[in-house]
Amino acid sequence: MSNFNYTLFIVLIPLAMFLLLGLQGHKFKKLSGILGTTGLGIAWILSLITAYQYFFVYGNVGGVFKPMLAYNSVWLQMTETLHIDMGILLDPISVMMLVVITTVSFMVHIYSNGYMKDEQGFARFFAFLSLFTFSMLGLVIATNIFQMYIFWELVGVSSYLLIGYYYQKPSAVSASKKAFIVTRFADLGFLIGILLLSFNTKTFDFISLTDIHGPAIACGAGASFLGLSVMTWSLIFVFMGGAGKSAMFPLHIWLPDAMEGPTPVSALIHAATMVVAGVYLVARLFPVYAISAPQGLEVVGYVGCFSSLFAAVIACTQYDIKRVLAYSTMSQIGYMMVGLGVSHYGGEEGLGFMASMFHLFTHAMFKALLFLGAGAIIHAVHTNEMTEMGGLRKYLPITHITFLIACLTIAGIPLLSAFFSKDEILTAAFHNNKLIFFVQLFVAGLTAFYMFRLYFRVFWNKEPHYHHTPHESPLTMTIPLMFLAVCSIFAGYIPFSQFVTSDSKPFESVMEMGIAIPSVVVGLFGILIAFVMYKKETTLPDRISTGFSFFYKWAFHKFYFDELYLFVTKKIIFRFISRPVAWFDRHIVDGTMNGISAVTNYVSFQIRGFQSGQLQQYAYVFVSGLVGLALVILYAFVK
Amino acid sequence: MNILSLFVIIPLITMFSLMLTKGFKQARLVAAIGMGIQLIMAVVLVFMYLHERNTGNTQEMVFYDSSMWFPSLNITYTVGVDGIAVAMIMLTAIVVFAGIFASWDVQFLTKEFFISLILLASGVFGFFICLDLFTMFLFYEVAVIPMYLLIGLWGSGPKEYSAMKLTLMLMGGSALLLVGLLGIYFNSNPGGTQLTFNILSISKIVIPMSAQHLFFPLTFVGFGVLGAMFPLHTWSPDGHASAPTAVSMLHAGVLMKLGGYGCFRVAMFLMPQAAHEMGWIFLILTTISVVYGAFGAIAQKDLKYINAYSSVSHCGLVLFALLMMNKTTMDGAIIQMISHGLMTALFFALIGMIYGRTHTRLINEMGGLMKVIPFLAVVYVIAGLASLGLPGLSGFVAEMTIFVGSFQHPDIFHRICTITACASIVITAVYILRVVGILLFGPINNEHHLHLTDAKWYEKTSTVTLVLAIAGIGLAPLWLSNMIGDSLGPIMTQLSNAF
Amino acid sequence: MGLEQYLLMRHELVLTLITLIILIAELCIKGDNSRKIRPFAIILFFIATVVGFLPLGEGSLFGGMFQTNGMILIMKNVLNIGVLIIFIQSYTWLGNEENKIKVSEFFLLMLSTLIGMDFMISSGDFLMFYIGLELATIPIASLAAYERTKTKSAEAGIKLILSSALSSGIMLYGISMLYGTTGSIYFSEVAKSLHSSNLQTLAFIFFFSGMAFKISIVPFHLWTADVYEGAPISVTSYLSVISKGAAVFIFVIMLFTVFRAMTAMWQDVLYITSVLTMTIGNLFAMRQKNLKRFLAFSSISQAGFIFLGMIGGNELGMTSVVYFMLIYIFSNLGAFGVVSAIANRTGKENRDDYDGLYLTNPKLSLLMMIALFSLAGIPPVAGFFGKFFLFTAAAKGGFYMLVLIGVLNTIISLYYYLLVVKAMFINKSETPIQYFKSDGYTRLGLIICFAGIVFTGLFSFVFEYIRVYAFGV
Amino acid sequence: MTEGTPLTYFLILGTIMFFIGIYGFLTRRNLITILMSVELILNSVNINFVAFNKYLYPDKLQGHFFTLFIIAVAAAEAAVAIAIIINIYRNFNSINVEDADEMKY
Amino acid sequence: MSGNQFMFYLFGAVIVIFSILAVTSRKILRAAVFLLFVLIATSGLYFMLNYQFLAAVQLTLYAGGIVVLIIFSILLTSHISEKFEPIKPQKSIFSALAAIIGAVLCIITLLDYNFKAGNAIAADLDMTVIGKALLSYKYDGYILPFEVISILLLAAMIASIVIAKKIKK
Repeated sequence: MSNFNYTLFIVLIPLAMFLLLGLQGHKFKKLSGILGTTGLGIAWILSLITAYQYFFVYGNVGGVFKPMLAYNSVWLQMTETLHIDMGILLDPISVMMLVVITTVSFMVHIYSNGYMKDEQGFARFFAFLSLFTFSMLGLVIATNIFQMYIFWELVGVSSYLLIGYYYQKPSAVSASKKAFIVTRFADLGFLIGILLLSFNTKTFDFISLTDIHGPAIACGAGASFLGLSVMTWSLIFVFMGGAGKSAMFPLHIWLPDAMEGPTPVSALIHAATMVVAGVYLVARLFPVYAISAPQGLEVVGYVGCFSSLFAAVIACTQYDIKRVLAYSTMSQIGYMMVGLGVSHYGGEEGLGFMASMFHLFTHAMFKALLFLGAGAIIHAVHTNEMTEMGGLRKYLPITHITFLIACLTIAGIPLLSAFFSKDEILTAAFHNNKLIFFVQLFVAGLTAFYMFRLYFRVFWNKEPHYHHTPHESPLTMTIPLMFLAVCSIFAGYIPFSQFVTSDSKPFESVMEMGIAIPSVVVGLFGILIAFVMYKKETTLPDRISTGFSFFYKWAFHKFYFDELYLFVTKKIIFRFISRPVAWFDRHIVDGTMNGISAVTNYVSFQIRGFQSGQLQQYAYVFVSGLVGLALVILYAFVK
Repeated sequence: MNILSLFVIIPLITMFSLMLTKGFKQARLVAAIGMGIQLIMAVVLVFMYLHERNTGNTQEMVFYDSSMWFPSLNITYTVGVDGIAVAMIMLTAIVVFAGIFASWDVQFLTKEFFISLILLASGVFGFFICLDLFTMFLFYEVAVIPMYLLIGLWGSGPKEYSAMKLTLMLMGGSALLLVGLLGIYFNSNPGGTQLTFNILSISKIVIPMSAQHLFFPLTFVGFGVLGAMFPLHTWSPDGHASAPTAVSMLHAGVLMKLGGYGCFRVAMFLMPQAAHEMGWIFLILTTISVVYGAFGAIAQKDLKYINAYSSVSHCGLVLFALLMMNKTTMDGAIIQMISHGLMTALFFALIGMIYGRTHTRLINEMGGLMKVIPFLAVVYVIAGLASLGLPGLSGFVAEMTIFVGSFQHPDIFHRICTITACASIVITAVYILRVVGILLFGPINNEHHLHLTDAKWYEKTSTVTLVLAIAGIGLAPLWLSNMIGDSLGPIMTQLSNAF
Repeated sequence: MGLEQYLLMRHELVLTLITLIILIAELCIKGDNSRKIRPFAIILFFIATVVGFLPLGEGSLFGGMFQTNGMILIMKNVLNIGVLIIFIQSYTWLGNEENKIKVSEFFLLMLSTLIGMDFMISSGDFLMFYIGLELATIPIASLAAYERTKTKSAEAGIKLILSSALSSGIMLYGISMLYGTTGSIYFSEVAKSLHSSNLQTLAFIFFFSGMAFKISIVPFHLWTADVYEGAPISVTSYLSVISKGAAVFIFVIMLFTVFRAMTAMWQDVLYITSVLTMTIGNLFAMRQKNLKRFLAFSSISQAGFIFLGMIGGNELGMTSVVYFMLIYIFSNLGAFGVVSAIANRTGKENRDDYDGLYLTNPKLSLLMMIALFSLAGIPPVAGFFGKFFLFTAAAKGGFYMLVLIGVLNTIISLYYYLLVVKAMFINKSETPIQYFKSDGYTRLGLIICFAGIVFTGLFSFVFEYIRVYAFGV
Repeated sequence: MTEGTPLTYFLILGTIMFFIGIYGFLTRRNLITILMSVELILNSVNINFVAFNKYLYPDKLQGHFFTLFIIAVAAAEAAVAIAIIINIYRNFNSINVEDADEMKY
Repeated sequence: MSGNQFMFYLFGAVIVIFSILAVTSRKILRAAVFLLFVLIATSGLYFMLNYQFLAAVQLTLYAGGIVVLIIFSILLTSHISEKFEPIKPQKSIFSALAAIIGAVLCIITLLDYNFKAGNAIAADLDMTVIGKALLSYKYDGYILPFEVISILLLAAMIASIVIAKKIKK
């Protein structure tokens, strides 16, 4: 075994950066960007080294990638068996995630140096970015589910802070609030899931939990509740947490609003890393899901499937480019969920798992690219609305090319990375669940359509009147674009099944042409439609939208989910629970207390007549009191 | 002399020195020095305690000392601490220290203010070091009564009403408590002759069940009033809202903990059988407290009210955890007390500081303060995050310990209560974020607030002390948890024998 | 029966001697110099108080009509302390122009009532008891009417004398029936012949109502407030602590010795009346604006608490009753002392007049607060200990419900005590009572009270000392 | 001597007189008449004492002496009471008990 | 009906009737005179019971002393011809009710009780016995109350003086 102690620094460097920049950032001014970037760069290099050492040097023991504890110490002892550790678990998926996170984060850091240049709170931005990176890294290397939960929450908070970066903008504030509360609600499910799980298995530890021969998985056959085993329930609850973070239906509503944050943040958090935490969570517990709670896994699959369709449909109608991308993210994560949902445990049966992780990996690259590209566009034209854009290709050449690459990638054009990953998800779906397969195929088409709708609207189409000529971004911004474009192109060639599989045993994956071809065709078809509709300015889109006016309206309004939530929170919770509770407290509970004193006062006032100042009345009370007392004592207390 | 007695003597000396001071500058300096020494003593005590334990002292209470006071009634002045008491003393010392600095600006009758404040503190310290029911009760009341003047004289809003209500309700609690204590006393030696108030001695015997059925509820409710148990919590919102900064801090931060600590140390420790039999009633009430307080907080407009209801919720969680009656939850309950003590003190400190600048506590009348008073705003956010249970801050440790522990209870009723209580973490998030959003973020909506000044050095001292403590517990909870956990042995034995 | 045995009557003899000395001195002092009698009387009485503390055995004289023991001695000493404080406190008031012609009479009457009380406490039969009681009452009535130009004072006097005449008449009727059923007026013989027949129960209740009148127990209390308000403050404090204290002492002795056989019955009586007393006293006290009247009702409610100590019938109860009375003397005299200091200076007696007092007269306010807290039973001042032990005594007898009612009543009482505290500390006033410096005697009196309030509780030897001599049913 | 008249007759007579006195105390307006009612009460007690002594315990004279002392005390009490009443008369110019209600509630 | 019985009924009737008259008469001086009759009748009872000394004291101190005192004070404070206003019926009814209930309660309880006359021999009642008892300090001796009551009388005297004393101008 190798000494992986240095991995600790991957986590600690961002933390140190956060503390440094957070507490003393105002003294560094512009330097803070460079500091933060440098720190992340070191972490990135360390991650790459870790990946190399794990995958190629030490990790593979006898054909299996063993999980390794690089570091572990007890953080909080709860019961004899349940203790929260803080540690670093290295196994294929965590190492992969380390690479993904540090890569994207590093790129975003570089990019932000340019993008955020003129912002106030420059240091604060980098501090938060570091905090986020730290939390996200902590999440992926968690050795136990509770450590994961801890960093999960931290991730949520950093996301909150970053979404609310423009804290003077009310929309940003409410978006950040919404994001936090919705995910918090989901985390409640996560927490309950953890409680149930840990109660049954008596452990938080991932290694013992996912040990397929271990006692934890065997617990699955335990007592049942409403037809599902307790284990299944607990995993469904856990998935609720994942669904919240990963913006799965119906907990997705925070994600589009989260685009209020600065664009690099959207790229890092709300596209590449944090939102896949849910996927990662399910993948982490995959053996438990697959063996003990297959129904739970089905739920994951269906939720993912529906979310991806749902999001894709909405994406087709949105005009805010970041929102389109946000729904696209949601849709793509749906894919990943589907991949997990249709997977089984072990070997080739675990194709879906592998594919899902693969897609996660490629998605991180191209989606970050898309967002950063979008950021560059916004940077150039100072608007998010695609209706106010057009013909940008000649002003922003680098952005244009990299954006096109990303669009092609997401559309699943062969030889680009997402083609491979998406294709494998579809393959796995095809073998396990035909319904999901066809839906996903359709979504693939939709994806291509809405991405190219965006592409054509922005880079081609009619050029509106710009206030000032858009210009290409500085190098600090274009370098990450180019780097990520390269990644998007070539990431697909990594033989993923050799490294990341459901049972950590490498296997050979083969491409099934019977599935690859239809998906490509569907993708191309989508591009074609988009080309027809949006290459030049036509009335076609309007006509179509009026043709399907009802459906279009619903989709445009995101199926009124925001309104529904608003109704639930504002009307039900605030007006029908909180207000009444507050009222009840003031008037009933407090009223009772005040009432007691009021009654006392009243009585006190009423009986003052006894003290009339009249001697004879006193005597009368005296005598009648005496007689009364005598009567009571003699006759009421019968001896 | 016993080191523990110093915790009462130092405040007394400080109070006497305060009487001799002239002018508010001297007074606050003396107070700060006195309570600074107290804080140092508390730290020393922690180390001494840990040293004792490490050197193999396995007594239930260390630094135990007992001297007779009223021989004929066997009332003694008995002191002794275990890990829990040490932790509570530490908490108190921190909060009082922070409280002194938070009230650096008090210039109206400064001397009297600090004397009352320190008198209150000495009551709290005395309560925690004592092991004799009589002296505990004495200190308990000593701690409660200065509240009246503190709120009435230096408070704001409907202070007279609130002060009266608070005092009377707390005294009402202590009325029930008194009967409970007497009941325990007269049942403290079945068959024997010598009755005792000594907790340790009483814990060795089994109080007859008929007595327990009568006195457990009395004692529990008695302490529960101070612990803001539903529906006896209504002193809390008004009281806190009207109290001056340091008093809110001390009261919510420390005094309310006397309730939880008392429930734990007296009601449950001495009457475990009744705790088992009757716990469910209070469990329902505390579960309601937890959720109810949180919902109540959402609808409030005044910062202090929000925090007061939040305290109801959090303190409800303390009692809730105690009633779950296993080692983990008890551990969690104590940590929750400390955690809540620190963060609510921080909250009140900040609210006071903000109020001192903006002269309003209605959140709707403020906005965008982050821009003008970034330090306070950031600390406010930290406090908020601690309150909603962010990992790395103390609240998380406490809540999670409680939830995990509670869930170990196999009974379905307890499970339902647990899950209901868990739901509070979402509601907490809602109201905390609501406040933060309105208060600190967004545009500045009141032009008077454009030129506020940020925290002064003493305000920074006050808040940073608390933040450090919160983060310290949040980041490295193990030592605290172990210190508490080691001391839970006797009560756990009591409770498990009670089955 | 040797002469030295008469030393058992030391208290009474010394007091009588002082009375005579003052009487003679009064004859010797001419005209306007009568004020000089004040320090003279105070010093004499101080000597008497000290003499009272000399150790003494127990025994009985006059064929059992006079009896004394350690407990009785303590009781007398407690009363002496109280009277000494009252003498000191009334120094200033007696110096007023209108009072100067009857200074020595004030002392004479006070001392003679004290003699009456001492005889009453020491009495071994109903006759001595009755005469002692009357001796303790009749002169007080005239003292209540002492300020004869004030209508309130006259009204207080007539209300006191007539009500007390009625009550002693009723009490005598009860005593006559006790005599009829037991054949004796001697306590020891009565105790042997009691057997809880209806007639004896009735007799007890008649007797009780007379005692209850003196202790101000509801419903026999109505005279209290008016008399307290109308009488001069010194007399009011005398009535509220000394008269009441003496009655409490003899009553507790009689309950525990004479009526021992009827314990179950008188426990019922005490139960009912103490609940009524605490509650009604509190309810009335809540609304009082005049501080003397306010303290009157507060003392009524305190009387209810005292019953809590008696009801258990145990030696702890007797200890705590005596102990409580001692503390009560300090606390109540402290409160009355402040009221009288202010009234002498400004003539103001209402609560509203006290607004903002702390800012002008901090020491007086603090003492008042401490005294009120002591009355309310707030630690660490002595009242807490007193009340706590009363409750303990009741709880020992198993009267938990009564204790609960009692402690709930302390909350109401706390409410109105806090109202005064609020007036002094919190309320603002346009025209606060101006700062003034009290003279030495006033301050001395207040300091004694302060020391008593603070230290009586904290130092347990007082309690333990009383405890040694206490006895139960 | 006492034959033919049972003790209870005396006692009933005493009781009736006692309560007549009480009634008088409760109803008369004039302070002096109230004082007279008190004398009635005391007198009825005296009858009780004397009767008990005579009928039941004639060997000792306790009731007899008690009565003696009650009479003496009653005289003293009446003297002081009358002094106060006269003082009231000076202050209020009336000895109506209902006028003496300056202090109440 | 023996003479004794007759005497008892006579005195009893006088006492009851004049008591009632004394507390109801609307002329104050008459009331005082009725009271005098009651007191005299009471002393008659004492005579009847052979307590001559007591009866004499009753006559001199009570009838002679107190009533005279009362009549003096009446003369000082009232007009003889003045008639009281009638009592409010409410007041008189309630007072009567209380008195009657009390009386009935007492009488029932008294009758309920079984008084047993001892067979003790009646003590001799000549003046020497009374005088010795009054001056005896042994059991059943009354020197102490005798002395104390002297203090009481002294105090009462001073008390009266205090009230009556006038400020010298």
